[in-house]
Amino acid sequence: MNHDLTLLLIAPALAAIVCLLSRSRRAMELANVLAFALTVGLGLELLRQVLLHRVVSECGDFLRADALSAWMVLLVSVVSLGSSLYAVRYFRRDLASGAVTPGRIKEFYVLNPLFGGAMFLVVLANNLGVMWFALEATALSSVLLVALYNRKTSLEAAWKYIILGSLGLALALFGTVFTYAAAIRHSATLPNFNWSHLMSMASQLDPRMIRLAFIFVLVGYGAKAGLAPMHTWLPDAHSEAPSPTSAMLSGVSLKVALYALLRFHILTTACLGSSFSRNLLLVFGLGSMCLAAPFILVQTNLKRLLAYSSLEHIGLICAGIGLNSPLTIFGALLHMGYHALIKPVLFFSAGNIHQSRHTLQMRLIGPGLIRVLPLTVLSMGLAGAAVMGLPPFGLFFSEITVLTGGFATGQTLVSALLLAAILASFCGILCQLTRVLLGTPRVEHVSEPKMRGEFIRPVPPHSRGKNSSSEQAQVRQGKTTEYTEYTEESLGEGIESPGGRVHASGAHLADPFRVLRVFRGFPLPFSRISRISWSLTRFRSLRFLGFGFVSNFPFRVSDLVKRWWSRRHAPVLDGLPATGLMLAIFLVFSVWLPAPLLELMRQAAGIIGGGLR
Amino acid sequence: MNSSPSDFPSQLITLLAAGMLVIQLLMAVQRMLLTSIRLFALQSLLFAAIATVIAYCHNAPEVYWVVGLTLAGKVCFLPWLLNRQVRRIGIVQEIAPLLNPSASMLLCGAFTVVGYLVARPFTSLERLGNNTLAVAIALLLTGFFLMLNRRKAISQVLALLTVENGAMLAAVALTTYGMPLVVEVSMFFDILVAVMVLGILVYRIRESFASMDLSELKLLKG
Amino acid sequence: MPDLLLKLSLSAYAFGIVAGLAAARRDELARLAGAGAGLAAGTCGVAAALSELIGAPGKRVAFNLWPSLLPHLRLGVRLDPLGAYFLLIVSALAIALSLYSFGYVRGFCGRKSVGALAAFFNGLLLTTTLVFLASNAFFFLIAWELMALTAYCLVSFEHETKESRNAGVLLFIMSHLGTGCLIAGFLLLFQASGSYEFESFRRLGVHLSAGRRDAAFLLFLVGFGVKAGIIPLHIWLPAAHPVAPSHASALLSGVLIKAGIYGLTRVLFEFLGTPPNWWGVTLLSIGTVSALLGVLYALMEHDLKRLLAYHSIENIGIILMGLGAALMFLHTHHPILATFALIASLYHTLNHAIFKALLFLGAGAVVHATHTRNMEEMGGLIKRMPKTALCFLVGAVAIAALPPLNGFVSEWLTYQSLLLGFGTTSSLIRLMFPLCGAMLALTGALAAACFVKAFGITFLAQPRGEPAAQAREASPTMLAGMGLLAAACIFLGLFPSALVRLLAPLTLELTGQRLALTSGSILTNTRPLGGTVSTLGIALMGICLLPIPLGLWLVFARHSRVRIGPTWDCGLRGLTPAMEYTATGFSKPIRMIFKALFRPKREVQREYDYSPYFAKTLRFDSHIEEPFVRRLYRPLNRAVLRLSRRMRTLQAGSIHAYLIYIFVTFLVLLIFAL
Amino acid sequence: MMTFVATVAQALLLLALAPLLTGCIRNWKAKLQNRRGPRVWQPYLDLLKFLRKDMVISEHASWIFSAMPYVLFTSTLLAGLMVPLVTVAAPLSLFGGALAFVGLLALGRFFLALGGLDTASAFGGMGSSREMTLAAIAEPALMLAVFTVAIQAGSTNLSRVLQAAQGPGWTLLNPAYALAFAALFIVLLAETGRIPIDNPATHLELTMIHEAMLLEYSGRYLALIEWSASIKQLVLMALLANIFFPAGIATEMTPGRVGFSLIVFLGKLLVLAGAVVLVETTNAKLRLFRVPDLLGVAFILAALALLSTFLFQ
Repeated sequence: MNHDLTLLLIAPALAAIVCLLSRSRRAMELANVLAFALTVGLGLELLRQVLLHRVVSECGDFLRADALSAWMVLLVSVVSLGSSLYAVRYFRRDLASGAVTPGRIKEFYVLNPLFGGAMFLVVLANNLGVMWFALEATALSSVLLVALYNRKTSLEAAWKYIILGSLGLALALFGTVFTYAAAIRHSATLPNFNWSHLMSMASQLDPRMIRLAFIFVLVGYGAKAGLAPMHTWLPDAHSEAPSPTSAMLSGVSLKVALYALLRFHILTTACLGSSFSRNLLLVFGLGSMCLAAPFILVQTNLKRLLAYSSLEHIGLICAGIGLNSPLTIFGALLHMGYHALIKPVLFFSAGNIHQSRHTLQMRLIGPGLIRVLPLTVLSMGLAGAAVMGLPPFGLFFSEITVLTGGFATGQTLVSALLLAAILASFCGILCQLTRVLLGTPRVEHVSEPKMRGEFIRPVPPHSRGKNSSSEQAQVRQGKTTEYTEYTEESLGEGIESPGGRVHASGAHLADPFRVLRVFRGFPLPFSRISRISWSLTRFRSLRFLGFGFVSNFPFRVSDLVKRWWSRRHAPVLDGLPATGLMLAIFLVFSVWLPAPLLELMRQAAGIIGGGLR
Repeated sequence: MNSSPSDFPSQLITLLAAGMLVIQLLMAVQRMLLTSIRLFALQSLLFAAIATVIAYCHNAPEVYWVVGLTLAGKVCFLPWLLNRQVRRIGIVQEIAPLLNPSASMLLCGAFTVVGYLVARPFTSLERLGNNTLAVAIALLLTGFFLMLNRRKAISQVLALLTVENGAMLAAVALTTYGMPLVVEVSMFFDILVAVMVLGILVYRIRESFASMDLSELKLLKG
Repeated sequence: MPDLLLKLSLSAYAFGIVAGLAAARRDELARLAGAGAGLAAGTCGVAAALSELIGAPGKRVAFNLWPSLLPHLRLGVRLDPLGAYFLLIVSALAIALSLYSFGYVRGFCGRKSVGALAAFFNGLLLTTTLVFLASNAFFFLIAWELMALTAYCLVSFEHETKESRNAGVLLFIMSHLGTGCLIAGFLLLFQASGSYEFESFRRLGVHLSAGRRDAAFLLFLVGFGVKAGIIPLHIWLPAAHPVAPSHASALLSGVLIKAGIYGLTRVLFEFLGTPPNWWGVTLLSIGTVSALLGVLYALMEHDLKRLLAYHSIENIGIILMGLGAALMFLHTHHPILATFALIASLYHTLNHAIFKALLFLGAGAVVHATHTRNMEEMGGLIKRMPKTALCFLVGAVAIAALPPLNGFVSEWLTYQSLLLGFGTTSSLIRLMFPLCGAMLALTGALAAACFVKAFGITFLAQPRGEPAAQAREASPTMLAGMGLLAAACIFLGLFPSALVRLLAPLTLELTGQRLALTSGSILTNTRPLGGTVSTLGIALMGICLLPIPLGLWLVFARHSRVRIGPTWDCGLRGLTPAMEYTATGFSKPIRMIFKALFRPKREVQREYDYSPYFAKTLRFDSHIEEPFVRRLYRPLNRAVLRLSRRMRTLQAGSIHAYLIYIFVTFLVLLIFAL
Repeated sequence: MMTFVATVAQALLLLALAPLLTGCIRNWKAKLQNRRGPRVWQPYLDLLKFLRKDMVISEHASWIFSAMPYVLFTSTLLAGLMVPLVTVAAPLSLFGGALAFVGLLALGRFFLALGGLDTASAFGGMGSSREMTLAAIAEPALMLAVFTVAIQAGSTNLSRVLQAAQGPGWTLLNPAYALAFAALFIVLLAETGRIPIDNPATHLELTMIHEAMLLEYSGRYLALIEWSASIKQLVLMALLANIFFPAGIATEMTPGRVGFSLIVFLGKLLVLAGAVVLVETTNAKLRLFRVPDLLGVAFILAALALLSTFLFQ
């Protein structure tokens, strides 16, 4: 007897409980990462089983996984793992800079696995009502994550997210009820509300009721999936959430909602024949794509830009399914996967940028970010190129697959429109990213904040003063309004470059234990190194007092260690490992798709396409 | 076991459903927040009454669960929670809708008509009462409108809850016994958590914005 | 054998990319690796191409680059004559450019990442090669996009300047819009054939309805035309080519835009079948307009590299004239003439690649030495950089289509094909041929004028600025690169038969004809004695005639002396560089004559003390804006932005508005969809 | 062997005849203007004088400056060898027809213009600029006229054109030819730097075109340049004379035919020279920016010629 599916739900739940009970942040981090690592493993196991048995069900058919669910499980687990890995360093830095309180971080670590777990439940639940419940649960668990920073804007975003999302879900509830009603018509007893059961009696469902239900569900789940014009919460929530959550929202949460919609789509198609629901999906998909392009073109906020790009991609996926040929559905699923893998990279990079520049306004970030954060820019650039649909990145393949399918089935005009929309948003993203990433920075800012050197090295007080005064002088000069605005903001937050590094290390000087805490979560050898080097730096502070000879020898060693480390790991920026991991996974899958995955997607496409190949 | 529309339980259900709609319309013109909350509680009570009628007349003991949950949750707990929140935050009671009462009344009437029009093809599918589905859809549309028409965060939450009531009514009307129990329970649970989460948000918004006026939430544009 | 050579070549490029990235921190190593890889790859590529073009028609080289990622995607590489010919072009340039780059990139050492430059450069070479070798449309599109991507990287390489950032974006956007058209075009073909393989597209035109065929033609014309830089889709070209590092500019202008020609040739001659007449007419007209406007705008430039970039537009126009004529001949079922015109345009393709690369390399050496692209600050460089000057002069003579160099040969072929076209039809259309010929003549003469200006202002007379006076000769490897290309210009000019023979398998494949146009060193057109030329003969004869003036010298002027004196300055106190004719001045008559076209904006500011005749300072500012930019692109851009901004107000921030959107959508769906 | 002899003979003819033609034109022009004018053979004496004189070379000049006269001279002479003068078969006709002819003239002009720019003098640059401009706008008319003829003959090979003209199909009154001739005549004026386009006799700096480029040349370089200018003029006139009036040209290489042909050729040249002189004396020099109008007329004429081949075929 297998408990794969149950475990998939239990692992995150357990992690949430652990986080709730635990006081150690490290334990919380570990719980999150482990739980999702476990789910990745379970997802792979599920993949194997689904390929073997086609359908896996547990708990008396309460949980059921076919190829489509398995595909979603894989995506959700990988993205969740990535973002929980990223969250570790992200929140440590946030904590160090004072952007969040430990309580909030705990909130994150409790809610994050719940969010992930709820998504698992969505894709595994067989009962459509439970699926609805799970989707509501994803909304409820993520809304506090969106509001995590407790800024005015994030509260606003959270409010819009929850209100519009709940309203959508209320509509979806109506739709669910109607579907149930359509099923109940022919059975005297309480029918089974499982999707698989409904599918088996699809031809007996009441067609008018199903039609009505699909409209409700389309608007309802469509709102959650971010289809235009129900998408309005999307840019707000995605841009205001902390980056790991943005990644989850954009990477998988949208797709999970779309998954729910797809289940109804499959049902409707089976009941009504193909054209009704697919045409609606096509219209909404195309609408979303067309709407996204102009917003991308004139966007000023980096994360909102990414959010609109998600809108475009979700539109493409939706339209691909709406085109309803085996190839387009396959392409749409592939697109789902690639987009789920690459969007987190973008949001992680945006998070890195946000943390070091303390703004997401692109005119303040750029130009010339490449000089300031070369590695982040690299990941952002690669991911940006991917998300624009350039080869050799996977999204190009999936887009072309969708288009090919569209053309092959003779839906030339619609496919051409699709192509035009893709091109339009390409132009927007390219312009925006070039403007931000390339060029010469207006002011020299902090370099890529490396973990060790920068945080550890204490700075003599007099240089501190000098730096901040020069900073103030710069503010007073304030050549351009933008610049002034930027520095003022940075002063307000008290942790900003150019004096930013100084502020931070100054704080550490006052509270050495805090520094230790920053490093506490590292794998053992490294944390030890950091500890050692901290103790050595204290000697160095003696040197400022005139005791240079005392610390002369040990300092050489520590410098050596540090130099060795920085040569090996200097580019390792906070959050970059997770970013790099996701990027690597994406790149690998871009050039190499293992056969089981292909088979899985083919099966999933078969499920969506109904009788199609 | 279709009940003919003329038998007593059915008529009773129709009456109660109409009552829900009337309460909804009252909420549309109501200016005081606390009264609105009470109206909502009343509406939920009516719904519980419908469920009781069903459970009793159709001999469906599991529907008592629904009754119980509704009574506990929607009639008692949620109004209490919202009430407490209102008092704790000290919100100004005035709701200040965007449209004036007569206009909103008119619109709500229009929405009710739309609801009837939409539900007309499905009247034959209803198992209980006359036009309960139409009432449910009308509840949805007017609830939607209520959300549109309210500036205050809490009143939007209330509107959302009435929409949920509509959904429950639709469930009962179309399926006799409501949804499967697991769904009912999870729905109830969801709503509960939703209101709590919304409460937290309302509290935080109140803290940050120093007001509950949603029209001030316009920082995120473009 | 070509199989192995091809694989070697591709892997050498790949090695160049990897090594460049790996040696990102070590400039010297990266320099060596990048140049070495390019050199090796180019050599192998040339060998592979030649063995395909010369060797006996045996089994085609075809292999998969990478195991298939998707079921319908095959990364197939295939070497057929057309591909081999373009492979020859790119590989030949790769050799020269890599040699050059070894010396050239030293200028970037310490300032920019030489490793990245090497990687991008080899990447561009690799992707361009793959474009020519792709055996199916999917892979072609991948290579095509990658080519645009690497080109973007190279153009934006010096991204510190706004100019180069904007140019990169413009390049990429235009190119991508073109790619969109290509995708649509290929998908139209796919619709008919059900496969992406080029093999399945062969002669597909007959299976397409006329409307689809025309749509496909237009899509391909726009798609490839953007890349080729035809007017009015050219605006990215003069912006992008100059700002790249010079060896990259040479590659962009020499090969990249030829990818458009390659695509057009492939699609029009292989896939779409017998063309309707208007295709040829369109192509011919576009070619003529591009040629003429290209050279006119080039004349107005005083940025050396921009000038060259505009000349690329001109030469693409000339190539397209040949292609257009060939299409018209195909329409009237004159395959031999079509073959002849095709040979003309393909010959010019190679020629342009070579002399344009040479000129860009020369310009690069000059820019490298003087740190400016503005010709008005150059001058007198022939004394400081004599070898560079000589190479540039060879390129200039070649591009001006003067005998006996290669530009002349291909233009001669183009003229001949246009003249031959007159007899192919009796409709009024045939007047197009000589008229286009006349325009080609105008183009050629203007190009000569332009290169008198370019060479004269840059290299002759006194230096106009301090950097020009301090310039130093280019490094030996740079000179070697230029020398190779100059030698190629001369070789291709004097021995056209060599190339015409190479083209035979190609034309056999595309039009089913094989033409022997040469007898000895004499090049003839398709008719016996219809027209002949022998550049070798001209050159030899010229050398034979040279004794006459030399003999005159010996006979009469043995005792005369040569004095070095100042240039006559009207009796003023001495000639300053400021008195020299400037590039702007040089092109002034043409600017005046074509005023209606250029609509120059001029601005004169003068300051004087007491009389306007004694100006203290004079500032003259004249600039020209292309009508396409002014009338088409800028308004379009503005309109799109305005629309986008207006759309943006939809996301007004008010939750009530958002609720209304949902509500309205919902109601509409309820009412209409139910 | 025959070709070799013909080549040498034609080269000698060109070299010898060219200054004479220049002399004639100058002399007749003076006569028409009621001056005595230089002697007809004065150009020979000038050339001899220039050849013997010392040279002054600008200090700014480079090797381009010195190479230019040789390139110009050789290319002009080469072009001349491609044009049939007294026999139908030009010695180098296989090496290139009308297109190579135009190309070689352009090559000479290219270097001439570079030579003008090389000395850092403003006049040289001005001359180069104007020369290249005018040549450019004269080129389409020239080509179109050549095309008209070439299309009629079915070849761009000049000997072949003349051979075709010997056939029965050719008529003097062909409107296409008449128009093409008119066009080419205007082009001739432009190419040889004649009034109303350029004044060969002026040394007023601001009106000079051709002369401006030569301002820094002296001695044997000047001689070579002047000589090649004369040759170019001769060759262009020969082209006009022989293509449009092919009567009397020798089709075989017998001495008698060749001698007769030579006399006819000289006669035709003199008539053309007379026409040039007439135009020169009866017209004033045009402003520089009026010249394009004139050349435009030439282009239109050539286009009409082309159109008439279409209409009257």
